Amino acid sequence: MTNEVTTEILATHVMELAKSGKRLDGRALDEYRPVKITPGYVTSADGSALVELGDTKVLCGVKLEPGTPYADTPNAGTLTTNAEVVPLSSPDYEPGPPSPAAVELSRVVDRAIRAAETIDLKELVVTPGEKCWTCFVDIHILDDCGNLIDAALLAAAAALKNAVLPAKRFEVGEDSPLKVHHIPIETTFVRLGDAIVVDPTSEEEGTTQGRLTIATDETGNVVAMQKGKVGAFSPQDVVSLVDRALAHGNRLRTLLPGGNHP
Amino acid sequence: MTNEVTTEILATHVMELAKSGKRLDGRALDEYRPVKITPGYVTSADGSALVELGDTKVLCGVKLEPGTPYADTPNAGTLTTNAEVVPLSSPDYEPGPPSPAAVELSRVVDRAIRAAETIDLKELVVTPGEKCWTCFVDIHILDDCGNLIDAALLAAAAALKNAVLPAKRFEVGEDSPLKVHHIPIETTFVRLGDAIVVDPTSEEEGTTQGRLTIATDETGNVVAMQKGKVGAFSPQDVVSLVDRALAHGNRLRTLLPGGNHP
Amino acid sequence: MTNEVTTEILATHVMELAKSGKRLDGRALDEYRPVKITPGYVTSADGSALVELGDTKVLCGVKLEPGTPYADTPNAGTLTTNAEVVPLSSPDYEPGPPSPAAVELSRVVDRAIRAAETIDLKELVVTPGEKCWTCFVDIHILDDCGNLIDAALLAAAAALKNAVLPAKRFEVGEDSPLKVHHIPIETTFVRLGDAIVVDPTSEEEGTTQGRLTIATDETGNVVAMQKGKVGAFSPQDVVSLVDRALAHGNRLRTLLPGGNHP
Amino acid sequence: MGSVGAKDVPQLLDANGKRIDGRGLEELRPLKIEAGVLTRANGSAYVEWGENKVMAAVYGPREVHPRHMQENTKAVVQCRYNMASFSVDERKKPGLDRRSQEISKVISEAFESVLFVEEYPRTSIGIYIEILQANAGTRCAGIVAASVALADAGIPMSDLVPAIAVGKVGGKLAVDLRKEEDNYGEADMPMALVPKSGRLVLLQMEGHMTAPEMAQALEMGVRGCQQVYEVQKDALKRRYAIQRPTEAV
Amino acid sequence: MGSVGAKDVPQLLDANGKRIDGRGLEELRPLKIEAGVLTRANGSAYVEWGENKVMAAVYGPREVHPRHMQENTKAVVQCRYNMASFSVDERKKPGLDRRSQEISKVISEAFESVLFVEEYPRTSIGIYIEILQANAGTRCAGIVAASVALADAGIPMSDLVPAIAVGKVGGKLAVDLRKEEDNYGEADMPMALVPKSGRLVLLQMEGHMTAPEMAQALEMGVRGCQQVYEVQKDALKRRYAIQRPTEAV
Amino acid sequence: MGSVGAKDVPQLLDANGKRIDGRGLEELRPLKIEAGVLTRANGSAYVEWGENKVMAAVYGPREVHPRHMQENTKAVVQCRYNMASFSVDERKKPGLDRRSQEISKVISEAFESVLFVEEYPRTSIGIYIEILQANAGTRCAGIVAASVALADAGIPMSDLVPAIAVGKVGGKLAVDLRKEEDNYGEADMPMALVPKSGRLVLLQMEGHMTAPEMAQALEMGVRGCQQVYEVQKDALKRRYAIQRPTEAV
Repeated sequence: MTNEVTTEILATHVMELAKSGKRLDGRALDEYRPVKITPGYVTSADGSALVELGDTKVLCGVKLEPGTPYADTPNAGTLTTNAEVVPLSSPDYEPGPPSPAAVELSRVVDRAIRAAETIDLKELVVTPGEKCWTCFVDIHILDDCGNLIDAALLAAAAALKNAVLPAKRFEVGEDSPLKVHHIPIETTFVRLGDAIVVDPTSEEEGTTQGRLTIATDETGNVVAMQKGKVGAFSPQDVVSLVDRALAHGNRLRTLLPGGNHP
Repeated sequence: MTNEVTTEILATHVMELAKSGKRLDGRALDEYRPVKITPGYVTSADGSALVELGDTKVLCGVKLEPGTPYADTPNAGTLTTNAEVVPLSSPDYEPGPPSPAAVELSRVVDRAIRAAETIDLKELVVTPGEKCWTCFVDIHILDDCGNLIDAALLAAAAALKNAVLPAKRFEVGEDSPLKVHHIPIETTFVRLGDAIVVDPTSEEEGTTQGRLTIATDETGNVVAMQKGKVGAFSPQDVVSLVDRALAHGNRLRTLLPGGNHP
Repeated sequence: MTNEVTTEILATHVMELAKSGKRLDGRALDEYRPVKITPGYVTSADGSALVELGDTKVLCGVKLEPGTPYADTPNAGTLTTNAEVVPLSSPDYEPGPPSPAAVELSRVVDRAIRAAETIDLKELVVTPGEKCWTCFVDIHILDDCGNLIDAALLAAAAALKNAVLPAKRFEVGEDSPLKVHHIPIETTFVRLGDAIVVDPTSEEEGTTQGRLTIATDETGNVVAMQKGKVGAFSPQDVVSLVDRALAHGNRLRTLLPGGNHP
Repeated sequence: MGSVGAKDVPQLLDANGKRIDGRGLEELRPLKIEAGVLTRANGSAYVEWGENKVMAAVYGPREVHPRHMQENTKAVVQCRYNMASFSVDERKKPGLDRRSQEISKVISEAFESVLFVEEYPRTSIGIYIEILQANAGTRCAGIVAASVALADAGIPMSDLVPAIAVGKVGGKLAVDLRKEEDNYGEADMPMALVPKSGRLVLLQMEGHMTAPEMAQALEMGVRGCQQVYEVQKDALKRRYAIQRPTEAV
Repeated sequence: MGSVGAKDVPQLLDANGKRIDGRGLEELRPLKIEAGVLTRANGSAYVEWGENKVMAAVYGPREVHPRHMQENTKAVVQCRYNMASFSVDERKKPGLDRRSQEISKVISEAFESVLFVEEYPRTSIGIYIEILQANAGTRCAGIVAASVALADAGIPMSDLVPAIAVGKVGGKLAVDLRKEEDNYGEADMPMALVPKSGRLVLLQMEGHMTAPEMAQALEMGVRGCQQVYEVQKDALKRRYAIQRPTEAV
Repeated sequence: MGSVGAKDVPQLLDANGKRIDGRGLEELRPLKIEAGVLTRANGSAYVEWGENKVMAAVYGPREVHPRHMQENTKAVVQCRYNMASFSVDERKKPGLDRRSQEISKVISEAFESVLFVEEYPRTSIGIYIEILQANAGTRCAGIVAASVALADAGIPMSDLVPAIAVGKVGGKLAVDLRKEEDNYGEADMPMALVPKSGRLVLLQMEGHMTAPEMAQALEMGVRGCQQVYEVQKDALKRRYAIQRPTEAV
């Protein structure tokens, strides 16, 4: 009961702040928390990056291994994106199979990488129909202080830019950097009453009346979207959020090692 | 508690009706509900049929795909029967792995198809020990108003009769109808006190003191049986139910597209 | 509640007995229960043994089947040890995936077999990198009256000594006995206050303040150890228990068919 | 969008700007809805939309199982979107894969946005969608069916929820994609609308669209949803027309 | 029945009408039963029947786990029939496959038919059957063992439950099939009898039988069950004989 | 110990008795510990030990889920040791394999031996260890991190728990093995010590050691643990030093 009461009080407070253009942590409605990216954090991976988005901490490791192309795409390598939401990351973790939120997180990040054609799967074929590289993008959530989606895709993008094809280890040639073609950035907004804020903290996520994630690439395209949580957005909301997302995307992309260009 | 009381009252009522040769829905003790079979209901399957047995609705789709023979039967294709009891079909569904009743349903239908030699698995071999057709008989329960077993086998038999080997899609020759050799029909009885009624509704199933399913083929053989639920049958009961099952089988078989002959 | 009270009373009693050098079943602190080994108990296995350690009953069956070497050990066959703790064996069984205790049991037995090099996996290769024998050591717990670890490894060792490579069945030559090189024996101790007793019963296991298992081979080496349960041992404890374990190992090894030598 | 490394890519628009099945860019596939098709469910609906065949059932408000998922201040909305193994070309393993789990989640959230969940604390409302035959747009067809099933079950909600996908094929925006257009087109954007409020409760997108294209696609989607909405209302009218005489007996 | 596409089919009846192991058509394999073989279980029994080796244990009536499976008006009977991985020629993956789940279900129902479950509401009676070595007829051997284990546990029931399979080999009906007869015969029909009532609580069948054959097979099965019943009662007598002196001490 | 049938075995000790990375036999790899690195957890610590990178978090004492695991007389200590899929050379499938389950069990028991669990009945203390980068000795690094995280969470315990592995390489005993030494050495013995009592709460071993070697290895391990203990205490001092000024504001 206490829990429900305090949740209610916090929600009301967050909403009233938003009405007057303010947020719990003092940010402007359209302001991200500080971003810190540490590429190459884990040397056991073929590519990796630790991303800190405010207090949110996400680690991504990329592994490249020999595999077999799918029967219906003999000329393409394969890509698997997985987000592990481990009990270390928040008190809300529940044991059992991955929660719907964890599955959504994996899929939303995966969709942005695929839709943006971040890597060209055709370049991962070794022998058509027989041998290819399998690219595993594994995201490990360490500290969930809100907005896992944006942090996870930043980590994935940085880890892919950092990755090396370990051809030597598998005796199929010399090592070479993994080619990264486009960099998708996801920008997540939540509605708090009439206000719509970017990069929500976990407190703001608990209060939200709808979440919208917009993935954009460096050419000015929207490549993926995901509305989540209970709540609704008008088409006009979406149009204006697309503009905000494009601007955030361009700025965040410059923070990646190697800058705005892939 | 209410639930247990109403269940108890309904059970008593069903039993008393049966004692005087009557049933809740006005049928005779040895009468089936109306049967409607719609073959080819789903075009994404290689064979399919929707079966309506009174208000019970069951959809079967057959899929044929290239596979590998089992090591101990190199000269035979493979057959897999699966019944999906989905939560859409009844308020009694429980989440988790398939219930014992769902597993029994799959296996009892599978057993009848195999024992009757409905299809000749040897005809599904392409290259002995190497390549064969895998036949998936998938049964989707849509509305469980009782007697799923009989409805499911009717749907499976009609779907198999409706099936085409998609040789062209897999580039192994021209399409041809799947050969169906024998048609098993399952007839299910439940004991209500001293009476034994055929084709039980879900209310009757909730009251039963034993269930007996008898599968017969068009040559007059019994090919499979399954006693289920708490309760017992005397050998004399079984002998007389075999006769009733043979009669019902012959009639139901005529309702299948293509009639009594396979 | 009653349960907790009686558990408490039994624990106190067991501890007080131990303080004066006594045990519930009259044994000395360093005395094993009677051991009975029946090799070849199950003819469907390629090797088997039933072990009775007091009232504890454990059955092990070894199966040898053709398989493929692991990529990183092309010159070795494979070994899999699994302990099935089935609900028949004790009232404490809980449904679901294997309990942590069951997983530990499998792994502790497996570790002793591997570390002692009981069988030489290189001798199980048929064609390097392509074909090998897979050795399954399956342990079935029938009656858990304490000290499953020691009983399980005794059963595994006896079953391996009893095993025959079924080359004929798989058409790869003539049958021959599986070569057993070293015989590990595990000796398990539990602390009861200041006393440390060997071969605990289930009552003693419920009371324990720490468990230590020491596996030794016939050459006088310690090959594996596992401290388990809540509680602690000093390094001096460990040193003296190693001596006790070596002595028990030498005696128990003589009870195996074929005696002390592999 | 699944075209990477695939063998043959079909032409999606002909010289006259007609689509692969002859439709215009804003033309829907034939849509048929029937309410009240199942006996055991509290509400149900069947939808045929082009070559999609979808069944939806609603159970509740009822007790929550397992109990610890119960919420003290509202009903729990549990949607399960499931594809029959034979609903697609290559047989699908039975059960919910990750795609189905994600769709189940976003549909649950879409409906919780229109249901008066606070009025049914400690209960669950189960929404079950079975895709029997699939040809692109199944999540939209599922929402359309579920929405009618909820109404058929008599569960109060602020509005029916029509849904449609808008996509980009051969460089042009088009509504209600079919399979080839979904596989080889440049973008796919499913959406679900609350007509009375004009707001979207479901919105997903994958592919490539510029900001102006997005604005136009949203408008086309809203118009498409309005058409679907009429068919939904019509199905419910027919359903009530059938029920009334029966009740009069 | 598993003969489709197999390589060699053995001859199941010789010129003198004797079966592959020399038995006559109504002759049982050697059957040995021992009650009270396990310490932890409330009741137990071990059965050797031909080359089958089966252990059964009974726990209960006791608290139900998980709690929500508890029933207010009766005991829950939970049977688990499980095969050891090494009990068959080709190693079986540990755990319950669908066959074992089905057998567990029909055995649970068979025993619930003879147990006075209404006298133990809110409890469970666990019946655990482990097949240690298998050679056709394991479900019958399991029922025979479990039945003695239930008696050994002192759980009241209306009667012991003997069981046997009747089959068709080389065109003739025969009881208590062994592996080759089961694999290559024309029919297999396991049944479990309540001798006092003359009724069957388990009955399954697969293969081909005419109606007259079925009638005859049922009669042969009942006679077979009567023989098994005697061995069961004898095992319990020996068990009680052993217990009494011990208790006197 | 995983060397059976492998291709190349490296030389683990050079002519001067130096190890593969130049260390002496009783020399530890560089060890860095930072406490209080996570925001959501009640306590946390990060450990870099040679090429191991390990994060630990502690939650609790808090309510037990699922409820039936609750104990009336003490807190339940639940440790979960998990390896990130990219922490090892060949990608590991996500989730707990049997090795991780076993390690989780023995670490749980080690910590329950020093925690005052009777003071927190009906609660759980969750200890979560994530191996982010692995190079032998991860369970010891995990215990070292978890121990500091428990202190950071303010959960009373009788002592910090340092841990280290002692092994045998090239015929000599050596502490704190790295990957090649673990793979190709003759023995590996991880242990965890309670310095105040001088007792071991975790002890495992695999390989070959004589009784005198074992005695010597235990002594080396105790000395190694003492060194680790100092680094743990130092990390906590730094943590408190950071917290105090903040609190003063």
